[in-house]
Amino acid sequence: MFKSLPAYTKSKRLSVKNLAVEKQDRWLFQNINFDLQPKEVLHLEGENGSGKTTLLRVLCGLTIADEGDVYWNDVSIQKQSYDYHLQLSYVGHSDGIKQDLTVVENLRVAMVLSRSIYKVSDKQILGDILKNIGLENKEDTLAFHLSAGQRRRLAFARCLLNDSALWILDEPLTALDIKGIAFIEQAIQAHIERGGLAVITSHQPLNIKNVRCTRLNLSAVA
Amino acid sequence: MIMRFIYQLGSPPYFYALSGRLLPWLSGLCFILFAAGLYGGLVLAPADYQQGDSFRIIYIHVPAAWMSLFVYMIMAFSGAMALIWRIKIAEIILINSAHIGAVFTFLALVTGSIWGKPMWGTWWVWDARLTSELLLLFLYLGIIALYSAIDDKRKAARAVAILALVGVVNIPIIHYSVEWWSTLHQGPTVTKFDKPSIDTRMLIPLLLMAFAYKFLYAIVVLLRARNDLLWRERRSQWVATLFSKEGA
Amino acid sequence: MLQAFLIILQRDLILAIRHRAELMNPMLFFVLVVVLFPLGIGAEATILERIAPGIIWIAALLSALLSLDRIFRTDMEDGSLEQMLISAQPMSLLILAKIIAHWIITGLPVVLVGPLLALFLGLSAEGIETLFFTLLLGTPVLSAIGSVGVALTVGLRRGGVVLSLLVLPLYVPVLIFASQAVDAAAAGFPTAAPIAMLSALLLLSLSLTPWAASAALKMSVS
Amino acid sequence: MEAFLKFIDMGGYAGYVWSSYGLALLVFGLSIILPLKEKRQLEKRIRRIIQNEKSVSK
Repeated sequence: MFKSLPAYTKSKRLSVKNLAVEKQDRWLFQNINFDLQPKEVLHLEGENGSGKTTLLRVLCGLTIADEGDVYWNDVSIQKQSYDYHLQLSYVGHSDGIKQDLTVVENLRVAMVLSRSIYKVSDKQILGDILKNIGLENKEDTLAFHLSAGQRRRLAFARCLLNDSALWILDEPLTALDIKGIAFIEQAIQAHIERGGLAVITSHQPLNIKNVRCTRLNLSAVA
Repeated sequence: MIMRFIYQLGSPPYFYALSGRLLPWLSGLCFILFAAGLYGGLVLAPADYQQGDSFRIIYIHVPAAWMSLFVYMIMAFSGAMALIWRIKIAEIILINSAHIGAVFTFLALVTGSIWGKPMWGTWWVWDARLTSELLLLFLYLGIIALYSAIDDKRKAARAVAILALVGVVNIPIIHYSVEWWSTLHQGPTVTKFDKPSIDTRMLIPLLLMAFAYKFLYAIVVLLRARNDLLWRERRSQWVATLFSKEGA
Repeated sequence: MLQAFLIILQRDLILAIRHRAELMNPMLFFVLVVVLFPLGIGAEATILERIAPGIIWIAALLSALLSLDRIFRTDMEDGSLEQMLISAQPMSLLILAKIIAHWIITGLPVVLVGPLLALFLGLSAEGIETLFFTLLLGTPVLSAIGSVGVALTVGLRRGGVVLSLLVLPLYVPVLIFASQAVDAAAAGFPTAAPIAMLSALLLLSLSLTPWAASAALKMSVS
Repeated sequence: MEAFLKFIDMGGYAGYVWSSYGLALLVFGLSIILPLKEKRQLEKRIRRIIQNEKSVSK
């Protein structure tokens, strides 16, 4: 499935200038600068509490930085939140899965919210996606009955629903078995090869080949 | 030009310095206004021909009632500024107005009730003005409660700004509904201030007191805002230089 | 956009139906509060008839207040709210859907049961008819105004008391216009004015509160 | 003296009038004094913070 997809048409630069966030009256991080081009991965590192999740949320526009700003193709994301969110897929710490909805219902909500390129009623696509994330034959299972790893993969499926050029992933590999990890690494690889951008936090090393991967260690910056 | 002034005012060190220079003048003016207003109201103004000397409560009650609304308007206005332009000073003025606003509202309520006792014979009448004032007090208390419930003070300021704006849309509606409710139930109530013509000797002290209250409000807000600002910016350079200049 | 509105509405209704036990609670609470009044005041028919509109409306306010939390609380906890905020759909529209879903779940039962309880309190036929209309117009306002209150307090550990302090004063106009309309109807007076005011409140709150709630949620989530 | 007593008596409404004015004095006084007191404490705390940071940087 990954091989056949065409390159992204709307890949742009994600840049960050002088970003600083204050928490409880002290700087969580200061002076964060980077410039992420298409086909690049930014791997955020740092100890627990160094502000990785906060930085990701700032990149999503969920948290507003105390200083500095985030730019999508040199325009502040605050000024183009609609266009930016159309290009963004975010898998956060809490996975945004409703336990009391079935797998398909969860996917449908996600599709509508992200203005998916696929039709909600297109059973074939839904089947393909489920097969990809290893949840075939689980369409009508409540998310409550899924294992932690399966739920994580379901959350990750949001990245595949839309032609979003920017993936922001918070610890995408936790709770996954070897097969799951391999799948997500493949998906990221394909995403990057199509000209996508990704910002990832992960305690485990990511096994992605032939990709320019910048590392940013927040503990070092603090 | 005005925008530039607002932005300049929005810078904490500038605001701190300016307010420090303004405070003595404000205090002096406030004191003079209070002295004149009180003398005029308690001594010069003649007793009311119906209410006797009890009408002198007007000089405490009415300006407090005016201020209770005025302060809320200021809060809503600075709330809008804080949300739209993210001006720190607007946030600070908004939050530090809440307590003194609640104090004015409380004062208006209690003095209204004290005044009601000789006039109506009971401490509390479900009169439209008093009831609206009571609800306004709850709006103020809600703002204070919300602000103190949120730990992150910048977040709390934004929450309070939104709440103040929601409140300001609601105040006229609440006021109108209460007015309507009270006329339905009690017929026309004893309206205290709708005299056909109030004696100028009575009116002038009232206006003086109203101005004195406004200055008092400004003083209290500035005092509180300066404290707030100092604490928020305690790690900044300008606070450090301020304290080293004092040499203590 | 309509699709987004409908899918959130559908989603919230499905979630409510899957928690059938909880679904009944606000309505039971409503009935219970109404039943308490004759027990506390005495079963004298003239008094009960006189205060029936007030009792039913106060009970409706309290049961709305009790159930408000569910508009956003669970969505906040499982991360669904983040996904809505960064979705490519207007947040205020999604909130409007959630307000309406909340009304269908908690308000509509009250609209249907309220007139029945009024019958037991001895309200006249004209009064009951007007009560039904005021409930129909007024209860959505409760959900709408409440959504702003919840949006402001949803991130707090103990937001319950603060929520009621914020919301109840804002409910006063609804209470006044609605119970006065029923009073007037029971006494044989025209009710056009308060009913018109209630309709105006309904339109105003449905058009303005989603914006305020959306701004408040952005604050709460950050 | 008599005029003064008459003034204090407020035409028989002394209790009402003076309790209103007294309450106003009390709440306004508190509104001014509390921030001033707070300021003194704040200054102490900030001095301590600044001193601490100086000693750390040395």
